[in-house]
Amino acid sequence: MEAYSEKVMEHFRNPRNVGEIENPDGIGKVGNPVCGDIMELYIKVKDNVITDAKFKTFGCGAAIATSSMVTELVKGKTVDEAMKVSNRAVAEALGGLPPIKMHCSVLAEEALKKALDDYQRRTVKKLSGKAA
Amino acid sequence: MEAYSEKVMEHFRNPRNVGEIENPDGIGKVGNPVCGDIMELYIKVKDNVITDAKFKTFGCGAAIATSSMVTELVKGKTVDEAMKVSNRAVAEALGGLPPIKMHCSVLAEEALKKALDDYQRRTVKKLSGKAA
Amino acid sequence: MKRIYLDYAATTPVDVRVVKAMLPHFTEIYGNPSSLHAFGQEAKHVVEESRHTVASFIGAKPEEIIFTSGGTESNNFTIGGIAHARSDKGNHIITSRIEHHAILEPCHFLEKEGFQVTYLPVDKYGLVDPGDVRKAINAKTILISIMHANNEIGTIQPIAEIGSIARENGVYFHTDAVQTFGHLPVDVDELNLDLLSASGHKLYGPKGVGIIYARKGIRMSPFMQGGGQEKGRRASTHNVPGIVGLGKAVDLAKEEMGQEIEHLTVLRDRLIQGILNAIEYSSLNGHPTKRLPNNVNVSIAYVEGESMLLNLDMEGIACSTGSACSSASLEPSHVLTAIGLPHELAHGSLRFSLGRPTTSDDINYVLSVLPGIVGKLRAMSPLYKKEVKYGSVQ
Amino acid sequence: MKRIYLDYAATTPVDVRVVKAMLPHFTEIYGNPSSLHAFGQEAKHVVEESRHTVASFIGAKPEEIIFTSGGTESNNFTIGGIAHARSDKGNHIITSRIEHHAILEPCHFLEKEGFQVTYLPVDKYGLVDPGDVRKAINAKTILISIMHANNEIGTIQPIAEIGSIARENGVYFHTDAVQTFGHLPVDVDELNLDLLSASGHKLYGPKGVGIIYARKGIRMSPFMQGGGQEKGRRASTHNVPGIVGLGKAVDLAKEEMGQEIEHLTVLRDRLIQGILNAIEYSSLNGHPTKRLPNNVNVSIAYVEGESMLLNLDMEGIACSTGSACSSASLEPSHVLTAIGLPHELAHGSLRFSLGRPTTSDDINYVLSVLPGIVGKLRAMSPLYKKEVKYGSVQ
Ligand SMILES: Cc1ncc(COP(=O)(O)O)c(C=O)c1O
Ligand SMILES: Cc1ncc(COP(=O)(O)O)c(C=O)c1O
Repeated sequence: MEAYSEKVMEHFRNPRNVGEIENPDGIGKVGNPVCGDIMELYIKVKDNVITDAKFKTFGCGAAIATSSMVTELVKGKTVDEAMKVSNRAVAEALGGLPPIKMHCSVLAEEALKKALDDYQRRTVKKLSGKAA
Repeated sequence: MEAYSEKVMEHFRNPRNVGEIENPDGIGKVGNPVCGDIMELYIKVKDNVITDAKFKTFGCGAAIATSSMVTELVKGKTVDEAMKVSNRAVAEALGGLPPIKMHCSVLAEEALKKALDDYQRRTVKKLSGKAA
Repeated sequence: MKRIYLDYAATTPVDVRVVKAMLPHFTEIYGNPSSLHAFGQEAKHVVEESRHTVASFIGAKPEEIIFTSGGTESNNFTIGGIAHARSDKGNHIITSRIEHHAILEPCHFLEKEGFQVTYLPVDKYGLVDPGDVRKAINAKTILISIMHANNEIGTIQPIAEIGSIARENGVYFHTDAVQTFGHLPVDVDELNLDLLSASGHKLYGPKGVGIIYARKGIRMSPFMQGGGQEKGRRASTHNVPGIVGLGKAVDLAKEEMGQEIEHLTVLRDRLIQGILNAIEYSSLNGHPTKRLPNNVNVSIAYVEGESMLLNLDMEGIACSTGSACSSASLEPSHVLTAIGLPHELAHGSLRFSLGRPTTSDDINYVLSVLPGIVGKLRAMSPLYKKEVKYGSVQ
Repeated sequence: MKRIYLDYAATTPVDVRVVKAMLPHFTEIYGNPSSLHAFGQEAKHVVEESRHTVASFIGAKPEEIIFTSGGTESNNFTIGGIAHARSDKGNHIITSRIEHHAILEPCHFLEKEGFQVTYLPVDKYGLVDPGDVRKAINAKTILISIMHANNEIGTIQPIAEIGSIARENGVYFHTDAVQTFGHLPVDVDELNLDLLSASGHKLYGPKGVGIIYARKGIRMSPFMQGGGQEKGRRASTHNVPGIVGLGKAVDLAKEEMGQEIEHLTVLRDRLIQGILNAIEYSSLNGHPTKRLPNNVNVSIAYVEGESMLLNLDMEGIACSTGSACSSASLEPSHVLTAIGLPHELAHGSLRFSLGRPTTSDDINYVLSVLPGIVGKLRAMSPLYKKEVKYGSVQ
């Protein structure tokens, strides 16, 4: 295997935003035990801006580091901006990933997209609830 | 290749009976340049006893050592005794030969047999010449 | 930082006495053993001495030992060499699901060429059932290859028994002894072996050298062709320092193996018990007693192997994992799968393999560090949370 | 007794600076480069450093270098690996009659599998005619393998020219550079090479390690399978000290090659002239100038090579011969036969190969000893007697 970058190891050593958010505005759960990586991403949104993001991850060094990085990247971004955060952006922010670990960054992107979708579904629901 | 025995090296270093015999009673020539070994064996016979034996050899260490050894072995032997000197006997007297070099001892036996045959042919000729 | 190497099954340091034995063969006795002159014959002499040492160590004759470049070559050579030399006799090979990839991949390759391969299952401890071997043999079976001890979970197979079944049926029997050669007693006659593979760097010898034992009379297609070395079966200039080093490593093993087994078995069992006691939801992989004296393999539920490994590495402890995340295939270890571990537990495995220099303090250090790491990772793990909340059973 | 090694083409001593570079990798940086922990990553790092050194030495990229166990493996791997990977494209291979057996034997083997192999002739100097290569190419040709310089007679082939013909025709071109790597400048682009073999122990590096250069994009069937090392093309635990040693040997060659070529060329030509002057009926084999700087190969009529070799050895001089008597096949060297030498002269060949430590005194010593040995053996030779008597021409 290729060695991890300094940045990956730094995020792995001190992962940011570990945990769950009570009453989150969006949750994204991806992966399964078969492939060896499971990520849960929680977001809190206020006025269309992501005010908080947390994660729980079962997975390898890259899975933990990408989880940590993606939560860092999206905090303070608008939902639309966050939608544009790609797996490449996560990997780049980490100073690159070994080729066989790129799938971890894909997983992080998917978790984020799912959380954002979840947020949007809830908002629509809330809105239509109000309207009713 | 297997290394040569002490005895082989000793005979190779100081081959006995190198040379030709003037007016020999028997000559045995075997081998050819293709196979890389050529032996010429000369014998002098008196009262059916081999009184002298000499050789000339183009060939490897084993070829020279077996030539040397076979001349030593037959000197003083009767023609009948000499006929029984086998390639194994030559190889054994040399403390053994590497397997791929056993053919050299065969060559030495053949040279001896040829020289003895030659001697016997000449004797028959001489006798029949006398008889005539 | 304290650095503790517990990955001796991956490779060992070379014993300083081995290095010392090798040194003259780089710069002084440097001839090519195929050369006729004194430089060559000196080199040839030490190669043959080493061959003798290795042979007598396993109850074989010197001419039954072929020097190779390592365990992988020995395995590839044996599988391909026997299959191709005996294809007129049959096309069926029996092996197990938990062999090293250096056995399994050549077998897969032979399948493409039309050979038939039976991959025997193992029980939950990783044991092959000799009865299964017997049942699998048919008229076309030309080779059985079952490893002596597994490199991941340490389980030791009933080799003598399988060997006698092979012999009864006139089938060649090979064992991959890479993990046991120099660590456990091996006698080719007692174990009913026809062929055996071993590798230098697993017994404090050098990397890049190995052996095949092939019982007299066994024909094998050559693996490398060219210079006619090793009776035409394995060409290439002999790796003289490597071969000498292997010989010296065997000499040392002969002397020290007995006390090493005792020493390591005690430490092994302390580490196993220590982990099982200190860490909830942890379990031992492999057989509790039919096990390499130096092998500890545990699954720790709800956490993934590589992240434990990296955390241990950050604390100076080197070990290995069967997690998919450390392999290019993204599949967890075929061995852990074969013993029936669910994927989560296969992903959460750690192997600590002990060695001659391992001390009681090293074990204590691991036991002082590991629970904290597991705790930290479980706090991050979405699986742990649920299991603990909903009280699911392991 | 004075001992003079003049068999550097068979193998070289390991340079002390190379040994020094290797030493820490036996006992300190001993990890397995496939391991994820620090011990493994340190080892991986030095392997990649060495790969980089080797690559840049021949104008290649690091990922184009595959580490092997030596020249034989590199050759066997290339011939078999390309043939099997490209068998859908064609089944024809072009090589020469004077290749090393590590090329010829795998080719013979492929012929049994249905491949077609053209063995190009050479001229009396041992040169392949690039025109012959062009003529031999057909629609089914998948590989051309012509050695850079011959190990017996030292003749250097017109590699760049042959390479450009290969390229024009879209055929892969391989060279066995075992005798030139580290001794002559090699640039894979200038020489139009796609593949190249080299071996550590021919350039003052360790035995048991070699390389293949394989241009990016070239597919080869793997040679050893198991651990996935070398991008799945050559499994087995990396021989870290060997690989580091090879890298160091390349570093030294890079610095010292230039002056070594000058130094050796002078000594070579003195030895050649000295022998031809001192010994009647002696002749040079190989090309007078397109020749390895360290190679002297002569035929001495009416005497057999092994017996000269042994006599020289008794005087402390180590050299080699192409005589049949030193080979199991009882055939004289295929190279000497290919350049048209009659059997007698092929049997009477000696190769002196010079090396970095060779001095002018060494050459003088050979020249002082050899004529006496030849005289003694000719006195014993039934061929000499006749030739001299009947004045036959050589
Ligand atoms: C059981 C087993 N077989 C084969 C091998 C391969 O040996 P090597 O790496 O020396 O080629 C190993 C170790 O890597 C092993 O543990
Ligand atoms: C031209 C050539 N090719 C290949 C080889 C084989 O190399 P090795 O002995 O390292 O396998 C040699 C030397 O023996 C050689 O001279």
